Amino acid sequence: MEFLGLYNYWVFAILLMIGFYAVIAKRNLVKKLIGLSLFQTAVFLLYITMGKVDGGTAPIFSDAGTTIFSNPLPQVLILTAIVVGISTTALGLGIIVRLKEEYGSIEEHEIQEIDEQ
Amino acid sequence: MTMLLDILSWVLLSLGGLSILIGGIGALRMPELYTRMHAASITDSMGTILVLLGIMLQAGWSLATIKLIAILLFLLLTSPTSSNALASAALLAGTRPSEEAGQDVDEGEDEGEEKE
Amino acid sequence: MIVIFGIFLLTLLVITAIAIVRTDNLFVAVMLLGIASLLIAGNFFLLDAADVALTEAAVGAGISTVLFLSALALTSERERARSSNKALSFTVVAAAALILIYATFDKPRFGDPQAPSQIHVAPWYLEKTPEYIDIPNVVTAVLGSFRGYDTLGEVFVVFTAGIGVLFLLGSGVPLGSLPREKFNEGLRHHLIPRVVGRVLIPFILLFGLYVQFHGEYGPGGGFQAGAIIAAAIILFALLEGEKRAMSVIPARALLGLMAFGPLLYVAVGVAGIVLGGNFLDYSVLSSDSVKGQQLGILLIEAGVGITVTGVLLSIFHAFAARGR
Amino acid sequence: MYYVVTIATLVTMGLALIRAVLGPSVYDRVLAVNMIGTKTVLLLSVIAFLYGRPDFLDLALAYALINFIGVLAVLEFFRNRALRRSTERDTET
Amino acid sequence: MNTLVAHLPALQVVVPMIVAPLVILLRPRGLAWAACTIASVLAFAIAIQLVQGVLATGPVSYLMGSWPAPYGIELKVDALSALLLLVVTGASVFSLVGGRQSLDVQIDEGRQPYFYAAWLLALAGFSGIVVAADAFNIFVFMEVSSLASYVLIAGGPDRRALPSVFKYLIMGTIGATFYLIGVGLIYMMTGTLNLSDMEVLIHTVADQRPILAAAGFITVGLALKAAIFPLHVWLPNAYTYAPHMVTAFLAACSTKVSLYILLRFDFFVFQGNLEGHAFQFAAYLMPLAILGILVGSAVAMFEKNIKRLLAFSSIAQIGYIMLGASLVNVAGLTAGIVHIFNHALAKGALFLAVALFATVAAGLRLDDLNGIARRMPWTFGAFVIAALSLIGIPGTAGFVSKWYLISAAMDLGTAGLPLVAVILVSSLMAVVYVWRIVEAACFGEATDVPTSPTAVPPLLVASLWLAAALNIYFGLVPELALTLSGEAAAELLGHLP
Repeated sequence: MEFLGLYNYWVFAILLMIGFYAVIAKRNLVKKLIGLSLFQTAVFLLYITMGKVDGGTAPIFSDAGTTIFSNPLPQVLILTAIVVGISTTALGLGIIVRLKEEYGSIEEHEIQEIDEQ
Repeated sequence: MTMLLDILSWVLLSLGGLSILIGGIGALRMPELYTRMHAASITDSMGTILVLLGIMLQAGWSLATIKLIAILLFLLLTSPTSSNALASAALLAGTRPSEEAGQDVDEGEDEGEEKE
Repeated sequence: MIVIFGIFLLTLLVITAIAIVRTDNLFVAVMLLGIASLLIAGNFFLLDAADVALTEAAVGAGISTVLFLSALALTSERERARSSNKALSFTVVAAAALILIYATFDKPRFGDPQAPSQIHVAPWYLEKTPEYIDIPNVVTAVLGSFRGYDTLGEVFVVFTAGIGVLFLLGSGVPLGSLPREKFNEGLRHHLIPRVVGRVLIPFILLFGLYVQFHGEYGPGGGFQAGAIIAAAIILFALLEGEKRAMSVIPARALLGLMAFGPLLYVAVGVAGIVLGGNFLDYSVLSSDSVKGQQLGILLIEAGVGITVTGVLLSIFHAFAARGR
Repeated sequence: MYYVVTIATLVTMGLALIRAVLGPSVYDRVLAVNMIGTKTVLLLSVIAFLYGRPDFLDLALAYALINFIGVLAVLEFFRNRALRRSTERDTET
Repeated sequence: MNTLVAHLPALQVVVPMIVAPLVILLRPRGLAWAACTIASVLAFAIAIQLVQGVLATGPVSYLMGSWPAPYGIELKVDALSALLLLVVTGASVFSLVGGRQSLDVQIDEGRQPYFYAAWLLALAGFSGIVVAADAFNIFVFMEVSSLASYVLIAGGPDRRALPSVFKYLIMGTIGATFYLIGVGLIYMMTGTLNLSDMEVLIHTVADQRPILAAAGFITVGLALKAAIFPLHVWLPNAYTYAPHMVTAFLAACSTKVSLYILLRFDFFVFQGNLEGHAFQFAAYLMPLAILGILVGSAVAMFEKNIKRLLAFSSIAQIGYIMLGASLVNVAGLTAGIVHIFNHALAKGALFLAVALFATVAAGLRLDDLNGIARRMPWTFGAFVIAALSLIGIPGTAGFVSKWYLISAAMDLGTAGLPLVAVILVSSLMAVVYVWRIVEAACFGEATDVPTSPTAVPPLLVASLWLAAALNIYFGLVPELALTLSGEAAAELLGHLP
C-alpha cells in the first residue's frame, strides 16, 4: 500500500516531466499541445490520488450501505480542470490551423525564420 | 443451482480471459496487418461474449444485466464494424495482404501514394 | 490486488507517454494520446473517481482525438524538426522533477483516512449532502451546488474556447476551391459503418440524455452528457457528411445553444438573488429548500450540457468547414 | 475469478500497447487503439463487479460508444487525406 | 437598493458574464460594441461602489450559494482587491469608450461579436480572480481571463499576432498548471481551498516539504503569468501585435492581476507561516526585480517599434512593483501596490495615444512617427503627460509611487542605497527611451504625408485626455490610491509576526 501511494506520485512526477519536456523541447506546435495535454493529465492524477481513501468507494450513495467514501472534492476540481484542459487544447488547435494558413508551416523555428525575413 | 451457475460463469470467464489473451498475443505476434486484424477482431468478439455472459450469470436478473446486454449488443455491433472499416481503409490506401508470411509491410501511407 | 492493477496501468501509461514524445508522426502521437487517456481513465476508476473517469474518457479519448485529427487534417502530420536545446530543456525538467520527488516524502500516506484532506472539508460534504440536497451523487452535489460558482466559471471557460475558435476560424464559411461534394459526403460509401452508425445514433443520443438526467444518482452530469451528445452528432457528420449534418443543426442554432447554456446557468444564479438568497443559492427556488436545491442542480446541469454540446459542435464544424 | 479476467485483460492491453508503439503502419496502431478500447470496456465492467458497484456499468457503455466514434473519425481522416492527395495530384498535372 | 448592494461582489463578475453570451447574438453593426461598453461602465460603477464600501466599512465578504466558508466559495473584497477592481474595470471602460473606430479598423465586422464577447469574458475573468477568496476559484477565473486574452490578442491584424499568442498560450497554461499543482499540494496538506482557512491551517504543517514545493510552484507559475523577468518572453510580442485597444486594456491590468494573486499567496498565505519565507522571497525576487528593471529599460532604449518599446518598459515597471514587494515591509509594499495603480494609468494612457498615432502612421515604428507632433498636437500633448508620469516626474502619478519606493529603500539604511541607485538609473533610461519618441515626433522630418487625412476619433481623444488628466490628478491628490495601498499593505503584512 505504501508503495502504491508513492508510485502514484512518482508517475505523476514522471508524466508531468515528460509532458513538460515535450512542451519546451519540441518545435512542432501540435506536439507542444500534445505535451501540454499530458502535462495537465499528470496533474489530474495527483488530485485523484490524494482523494482515495482505504477501503472507500466512489462518493455516490447506494443501497449497499457502504459508509467509507473517497473524497469527492478533488474529483469535482478535476472535472473542472479536464474541461479547462480541453478548452485550452481546442483554442490552441484553432490558432495552429490559422498559423498553417498564414505561414504554411507548424514548426516554430520555420515560422520564426519567415518572420525575420 | 447457485453452485452450478458459479461454475458455469467461472468457466465462461476463464475462457473469455483466455481468448482475450490469445487475441492479444496474436495481435502482437502475427506477421502483417491483416493477420493481426484477424487475430484481434475474432477473439475480441469471442472474449467479449464470454466475459459479459459470465458476469451476467453472476449479476442475476437485475438492472445491471440489462446494462450488460446493452454493452454486449453495442460491442458486437461496433467492434466488427470498426474492424471492417479499418481493413477497407487499409486496403483502399494500398496495403495489400502479404503473400509471404513473416514479412512486415511498409508504412501504409507511403505505399498508398504510389498505388492509388 | 487492485493495487497491482493500478500500478500496471500506470506503468503502461508511462510507456505510452514516452512513445508519444519519441514518435515524429503526429497522427501516431494523437492515437497514443487517446490510449493514454483511456489508461488514465481506467486508473481514475480504480481510484474511486467514477465521474472523472467518465469525463476523461469522453473528452480525452473521444472529443480531444476528434479535434486533434481535424486539426491535423488541416495542417500536416509529420514533425519535421527534431527537438531544440535538449540540454536546457532537460535541466529545467529535471529540476522540477527533483522538487516534486523531494515533495513526495512528507506526503500523507496513500489512502490514509486521517490525512488532512480527508478530515477537514470533505466529510462535511458527505455528511450534509443527504440533509441539504438529498441526492446520492455527492460529486454532483458539490459540483452543482456547494461549488457551483466554480462550475459557472468552467462553463464560461468552455464558452470562451468556443468563441475563440469561431473568432479565429469563422463559423463554417467554406474556403478554398477543392471539390466540395467529394469532401462533404463523409463515409457514405462505406456501407457497413454507415448502416451500423445510423442504427446506433438514436441510442447514443438517448444514452446522452440518460447521463444528463441521471447525474444526480450515478456517474454523469451535464458535461459528460454534452460530450456524448456532441459525439453522436459528430458521428452523424462523419457518416453522412458535413453538409447534411449542418442542415440538421445549422451554425446559427449552434450559436444559439452556445449562448443559451451559459445564460441559463447565470439566470438560475440571478434567480437566487431575485428571490432573496445569494447568487447561486438554489434553496430559494422552491418553498422546500431541498426541492429547490434539486431543481437548481437540474437546471444548471442542463445549462452545462447545452453549452458543452453547442461549443463542441461549433468547434468541430469550424474545423471541418475550414479545409473543404 | 474476476481477477483472472482482469489480469488477462490487462496483459492484453499491454500487448496491444506494444503493437501500438511498434506500428509499423498507422493501421496497426489504429487496430491497437481499437483493441485497447474494447479491453477497457471489459475491464471496467469486470471491475465494477469487483468493487460491488454494478451501477457503474454506465461508464463501460460510454467507453464503448466513444471508442467507436474515435475509430470512425480516424477512418474519415484517412479518407480525406487520400482524397486531398489525389486532388492535389490532379491539380498539379 | 440596499439589498442589491450586498450582492455587489457577485454582480461585479456576473454583469459582464450575462452580457457576453448575448453579445454574440447581436448582428447589427455597433450594437455589440454598445452592449460591451454599457456592461463595462456598469462594472466600473460597481467597482466604485465597492471601493466606497471598503473604505467605509472594511473588507466585504460574500458567500456564493449561501454556503458557509470554507465549504462553499467565498468572495472577498478588501483594499487590495478594490484597488485592482478599479484598475481592471477602469482600463476596460477607457479602452472601449474611445476604441470603437480603432477596433472597427482592426477587426472584421463579422467577427466583432465574438471579439466583444471575449472582451467581456476577459473583464469577468480578471474581476473574478480579484474578488475570489478561494484558491481553486482563482484558477478557474484565471483560465477564463487567459483564454479570453488569447482570443483578444489573436485578433491583431498582423499575422505575427498568431505565433505570439501561441507562445503566450503555452506559457500561460504552464503557469496556470504550476499554480494548480501548488494548490493541490496545499490542499493535500491542509484539506482546504479557502484562503483564510488555508492561512490558519497551513501553520501546523508549514515545515513540511510539500508545502515548500507548493510555495515554489505557485510563485513560479504566477511569475510566468505576471511576466516577471526572466519569464517575460511572451509579453513583448503579444503586446506588440495585439489590436491597439487590446494592448491598452491588457497592459493596464492583465499582468497586474497575476501579480495580485502572487502577492496574495506569498504574503497572505505563506509569509507569516513559512520559516524564512520572507527572507527567501526577498532573496529570490529582489535580484530578479532589479534585473527586470534594468534589462527591460535597456532593451526599451533600443527598440524601434513604439509598442514593443512600451512593452519592454512594462517589464521594467513590473520589476518596480516586485521590488517594492520584495522589501517585505509596509512602506515597500505600499509603494509596490501604488505602482500597480499608477503604472496602469500611465501605460493605459500611453497605449491609447499609440492607437491614435496608428490612425495616421500604421507602421508604428519610430521612423513612421516622424513629425507626428505637428500633425497631432493634442494627442502628442497627452502622450507626453503620460510619458512623464511613466518616467516619474513630480506632479504626475508615476512620481508618487517612485517617491514611495525610494523612501522605502532609504529606510533600509545603507543597504537601500544600491536600490535607490537602480531606481534612479532606470528612470534616466526611461527618459532616454521617451526622448527617442519625442525626438522623432517633434524633430523628425515627416517622410510621407498621408493623401487623405483620416478622421481622428473624437471619443478616443477625449478618453486619452481624461486618462492623461487622471495621471496629473493622482499625482497631485494621491490620497485614494495611497489609502487603499496602505490598507492593503497593512492587511497583507498584518500576518507577519
